[in-house]
Amino acid sequence: MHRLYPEKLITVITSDVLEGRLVQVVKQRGASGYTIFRAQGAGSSGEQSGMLDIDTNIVFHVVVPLAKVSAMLDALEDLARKGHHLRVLVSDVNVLWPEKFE
Amino acid sequence: MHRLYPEKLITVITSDVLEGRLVQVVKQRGASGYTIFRAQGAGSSGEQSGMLDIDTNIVFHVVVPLAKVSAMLDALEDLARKGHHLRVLVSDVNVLWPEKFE
Amino acid sequence: MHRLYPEKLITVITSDVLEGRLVQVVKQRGASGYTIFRAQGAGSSGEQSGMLDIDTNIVFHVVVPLAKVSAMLDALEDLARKGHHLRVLVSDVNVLWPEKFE
Amino acid sequence: MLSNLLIPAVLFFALGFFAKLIKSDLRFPPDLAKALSIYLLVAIGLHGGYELGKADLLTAMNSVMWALFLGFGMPLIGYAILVFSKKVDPMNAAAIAAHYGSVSAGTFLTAVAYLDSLQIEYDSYPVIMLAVMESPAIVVGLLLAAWSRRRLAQKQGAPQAEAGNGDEHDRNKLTHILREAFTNGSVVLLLGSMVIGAVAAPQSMAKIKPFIEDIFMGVLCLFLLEMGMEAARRIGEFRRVGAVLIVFGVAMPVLGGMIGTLIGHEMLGFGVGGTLLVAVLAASASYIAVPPAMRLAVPEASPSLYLTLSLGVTFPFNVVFGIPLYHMMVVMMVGA
Amino acid sequence: MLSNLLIPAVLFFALGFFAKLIKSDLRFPPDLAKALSIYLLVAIGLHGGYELGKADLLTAMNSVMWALFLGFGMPLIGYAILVFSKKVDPMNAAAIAAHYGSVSAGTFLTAVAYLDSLQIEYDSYPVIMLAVMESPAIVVGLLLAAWSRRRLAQKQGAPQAEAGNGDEHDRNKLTHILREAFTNGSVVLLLGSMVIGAVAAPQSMAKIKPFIEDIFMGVLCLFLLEMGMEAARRIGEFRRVGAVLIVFGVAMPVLGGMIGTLIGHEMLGFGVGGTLLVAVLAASASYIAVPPAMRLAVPEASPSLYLTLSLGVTFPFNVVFGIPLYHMMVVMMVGA
Amino acid sequence: MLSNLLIPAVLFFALGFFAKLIKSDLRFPPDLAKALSIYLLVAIGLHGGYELGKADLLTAMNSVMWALFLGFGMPLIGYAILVFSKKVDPMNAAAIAAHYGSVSAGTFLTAVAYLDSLQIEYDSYPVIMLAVMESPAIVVGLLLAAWSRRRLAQKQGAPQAEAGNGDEHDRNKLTHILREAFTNGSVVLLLGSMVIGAVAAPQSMAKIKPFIEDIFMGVLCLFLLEMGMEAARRIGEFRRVGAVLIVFGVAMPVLGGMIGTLIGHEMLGFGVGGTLLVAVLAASASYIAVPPAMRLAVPEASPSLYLTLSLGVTFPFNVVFGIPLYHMMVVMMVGA
Ligand SMILES: Nc1ncnc2c1ncn2[C@@H]1O[C@H](COP(=O)(O)O)[C@@H](O)[C@H]1O
Ligand SMILES: Nc1ncnc2c1ncn2[C@@H]1O[C@H](COP(=O)(O)O)[C@@H](O)[C@H]1O
Ligand SMILES: Nc1ncnc2c1ncn2[C@@H]1O[C@H](COP(=O)(O)O)[C@@H](O)[C@H]1O
Ligand code: NA
Ligand code: NA
Ligand code: NA
Repeated sequence: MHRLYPEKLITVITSDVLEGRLVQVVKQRGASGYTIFRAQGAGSSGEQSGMLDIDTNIVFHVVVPLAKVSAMLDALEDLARKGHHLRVLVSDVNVLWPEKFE
Repeated sequence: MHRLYPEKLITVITSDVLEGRLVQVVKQRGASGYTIFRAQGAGSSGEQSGMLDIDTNIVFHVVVPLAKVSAMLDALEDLARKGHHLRVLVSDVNVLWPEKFE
Repeated sequence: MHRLYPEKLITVITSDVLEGRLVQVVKQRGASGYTIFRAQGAGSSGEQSGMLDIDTNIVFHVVVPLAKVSAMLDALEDLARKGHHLRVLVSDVNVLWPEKFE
Repeated sequence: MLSNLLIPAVLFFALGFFAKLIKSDLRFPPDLAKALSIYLLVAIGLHGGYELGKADLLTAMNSVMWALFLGFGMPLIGYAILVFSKKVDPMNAAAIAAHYGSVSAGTFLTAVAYLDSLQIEYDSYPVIMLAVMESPAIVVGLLLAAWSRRRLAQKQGAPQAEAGNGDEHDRNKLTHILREAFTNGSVVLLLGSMVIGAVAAPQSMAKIKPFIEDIFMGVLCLFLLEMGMEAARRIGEFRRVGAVLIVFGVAMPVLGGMIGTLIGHEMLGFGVGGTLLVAVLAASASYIAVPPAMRLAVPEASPSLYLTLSLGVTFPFNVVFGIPLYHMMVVMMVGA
Repeated sequence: MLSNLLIPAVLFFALGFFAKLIKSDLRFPPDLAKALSIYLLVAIGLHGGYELGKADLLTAMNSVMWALFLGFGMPLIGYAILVFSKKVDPMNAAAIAAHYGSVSAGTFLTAVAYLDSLQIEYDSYPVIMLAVMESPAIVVGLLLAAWSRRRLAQKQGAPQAEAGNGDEHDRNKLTHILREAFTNGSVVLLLGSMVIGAVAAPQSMAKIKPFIEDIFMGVLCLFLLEMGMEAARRIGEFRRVGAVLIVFGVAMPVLGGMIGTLIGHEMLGFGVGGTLLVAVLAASASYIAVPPAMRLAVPEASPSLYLTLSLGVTFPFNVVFGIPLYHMMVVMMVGA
Repeated sequence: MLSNLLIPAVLFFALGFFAKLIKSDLRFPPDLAKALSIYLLVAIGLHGGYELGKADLLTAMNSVMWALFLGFGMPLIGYAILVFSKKVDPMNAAAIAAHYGSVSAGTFLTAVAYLDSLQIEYDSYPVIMLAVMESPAIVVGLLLAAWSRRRLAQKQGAPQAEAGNGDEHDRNKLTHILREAFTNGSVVLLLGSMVIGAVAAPQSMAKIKPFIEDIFMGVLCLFLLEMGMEAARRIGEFRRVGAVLIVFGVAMPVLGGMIGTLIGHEMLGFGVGGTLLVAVLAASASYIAVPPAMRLAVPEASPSLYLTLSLGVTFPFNVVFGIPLYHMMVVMMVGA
């Protein structure tokens, strides 16, 4: 499958309320875009039922070339250092048309 | 990327109706939490339009350390043995702050 | 984990409007099913707020055995050649009960 | 029948059905569909409870008793027919049968709209019966399934792993079954709203009236529009279900309609309107409360079988043909 | 114009716009936005159909004919202007032009609220025209695109792979285009509700009235609140679209308003109210039915171009400035 | 208290609470929950603005002044108590305290339903106060947090990285805080609707009336049903929160009720109804506008602490016990 190119998918699970901040991070670090899912869930801060704004989780996906992963993680660590609850996952993906995700 | 730690993401696709059971499984096997998405879809049991409770799929995500994967899969196989329709995927993820997902 | 079998997860991010076409592709290429999430996002064609049908993204997941990946990607490239905006990711997953995803 | 087809609610059902048939990309947001059914359950409950508060206690008790009779009885009849037909295994028979003991609020409300459009009066007791009929059907469905499961295990010689603990285990199971039947979301919503409607102070109920009455018919239209699409989606499954079961999905409501007519007229002494509503209660099959309960507790049964029958066959049949048919039956019996 | 700004619907549009401008985190749940527009389509349809049932057949036919004329004609004018301007390629011109043949229900309803607030009477025929105008615009848009696509292919010398099969292929394409135009979700919803409104028994329509009339204006306010946010979101795209196109997005509705005024007054003989509504029909651009149809069938065109023009330029212009402007034009012509 | 329990809104709250207690699988679609609260904010805002338009300007100004007093004052009292109790650190104290300066629209509306059911008249000024009270609490909460953060940094010896730029930095921060407080989604919606209600032409407001009045009580019931489930969900967190804080969650509203009663009667000269509403404004804690603001701007504080207190303790306490209790207090003071 020579037409697929390896990149990284960064997944951030956090509160709806932080959507704006994450969008900022993505834009500043030059990702080509992002995708947001609303989700329910539970973790150390209890159940997030999705009913109130404050109770809704977002799952934030950004696909970036390998070269940009580190800067993105730095920015996320900054946010966490200020006290925000984030969960961050990084996984391997292969993209068709890598120029789209530059 | 020395700061990332390998774990596993277990994905379960099934009916909305089983949400409670899956939460139980996750809690009993000591995962740190879970995330739930509502989704539409189609498979061997036809189209799930998401309109009625009975027609809605959930996609259930649990991130666990490698050591806990096996127990979690056992529990899911138990559920399937009782006749419930589950689809289970396991994939590799790397987490920032692994202590969060213990 | 001898009970897990490697397959591929194909993820397509595109407009709600293309749902029908993607379902067709999946059915023609013989996948066992698909899962659809609605999502917001932003990319080269601006913000997709999810408010209007035309403004809503879907994230389309299909799990297929390795043998079927190539045909599926061909079909997606066909769609893109007609001018449709698609983003396509392929990643590794391991499935329990691979016969379900045949 | 023609007059039935001039009721907006029925027409919207037809529109939804038609939209899917012509492969329109008309789509309902999932949360709207769920919101509409929450609204309908609350509105029916409040309305029923309010009527109950003003009702003649003896007739009310009598109605509840006959509702329980229908709720327990119809699944037994359905199970017997299905097992006898040999087209499905006992677990599927139990799950399908349970749906016919319960009721479809959408069908009931369409019947109410039908009566309204013909300006036929009706008693308020059937609303109470509706609220009562969800749980018994679930209970009897689960019991039938448990019984079939045990019989299967015995046949296969090997006692099931879980079936080993004997009596005490069985008692646990029963409590569990009763708990599932009464904590079911729509049962709680319907019965809860009914209690609220019955106990709430009349002057504060007056403030809710516009919400549960004025906009009711419009919400029902939207709901049936969506259900029309759902029903049409099931048509693709007809082949899988097979002709015998499809015949069951039409015959069972007709049988139910006859039993309901008898009970409504002979046992409860209702007029044409009330009797028709009892007939519809007996004839209709649940697609809100029972399917999730079955999916959870009878995982061995196939959802596509019971959903196709309830949503794809019995529901459209009742809405389009059943109601005027039962009306004819009632008129013949009551002689009005 | 001042009086326009005292209409709650317009004010809510402004509030939504303002909220996004000041970067408020105000958010609408996506399914609510979609539910509101389903409600509006159903309510307009039922209302229009009900009026149609009581309408003078000849005037109705005449209105429908002129609606078709507008639906087919406006895109042709728009296409000509756009191709002539040389700012966009033919595919984009076709897709953009299609939007101006269709109508924006939100703009139309704001105009109705405007007339209500000035206590000006209006004819009911424009509602019928509204329902008729969605599909022709889609058809002509798809035809213009097909034609441009073929011309492009011819220019490039090499016939397109798909364009090879000749005549039979073309006929298939046309059926396909017509099917897409009439199975479009909002077209089905609007026309379907209209038919239901026309054929349903009057006494059962009475039961739906509160749902489609009493709460209508409130729902419209919420919808315009949301559309205000949508419109403001598009402002960031203005630079990408360019000044010439933005001028088009303002000039095209003004031209449409003039044509509509002529047709409403001269051809259909309506009063001030009715003529204003026809002007608004001609002036407004679709953002519900046409964009998905174009996205699907004209993938070569850029959604951000046609959405920014329709939602970000023409819609706000019409709601805030256009309606009072067309009112002035109508008054000058009718002389009232 | 008994009469309180016969109000449908309160009963629906109890039903939601009960449903979660018995572990029912009753579920609300998330977008419905959010839609209900958008509706309530818009309806309150329009209603309040409309009243404001007709209000006596002096009394209105006076009410607004006292609303600001409560909005700024209650958090200071709460903060002092919490810091003094030593059960939470200053950052958590600031975040929790902010909630008590703001108001819970759900509690306020339940109090209105309570008054309606007892047929007690009430002034319209408290609605204006409600709309005014969201922002000050957010501002003072953010200021308290900034102050605590700086004190913590000083204690720890090392100046915080961000705290280094001195005065200009502080001024930026303040503007930032004010911006966050006034661009908060629910603040914009509430104040915006209020302005619209005040400036819109009366005859067009009449068209919206059925939407914001007739169906209001029913929507409130659905909303409280959902909030009952939310409140019950928090019970599991009680252990984590600890007894002292739970006592705070009950004592703080009682204190607020007393202060509100004083202000309503002595300072504003309202009757029993109006005074009760002011008491409820002072007693209730926000769960819509303030929590997201705190989560964003005071990330160091734990959401599960402030949400459990506001939603799990104070809200149910107020709805079930608080309102009749404050009523008693008001009656004792007013002497009616
Ligand atoms: N780098 C990215 N990571 C994740 N999702 C993306 C990315 N870029 C674009 N998307 C998604 O793909 C959709 C379409 O992108 P585009 O065609 O560039 O407008 C966007 O609305 C996003 O939801
Ligand atoms: N082990 C896990 N797997 C998947 N999602 C998780 C896990 N733990 C937490 N989450 C998600 O992360 C959100 C925030 O977690 P927390 O900050 O621990 O409350 C939760 O509401 C879940 O949606
Ligand atoms: N090949 C597949 N890829 C992704 N999702 C699938 C696939 N097959 C089934 N699903 C999802 O799993 C659900 C249940 O599948 P089934 O039990 O086969 O009906 C479907 O409704 C889909 O959402
Ligand atoms: Na039945
Ligand atoms: Na037009
Ligand atoms: Na307060």
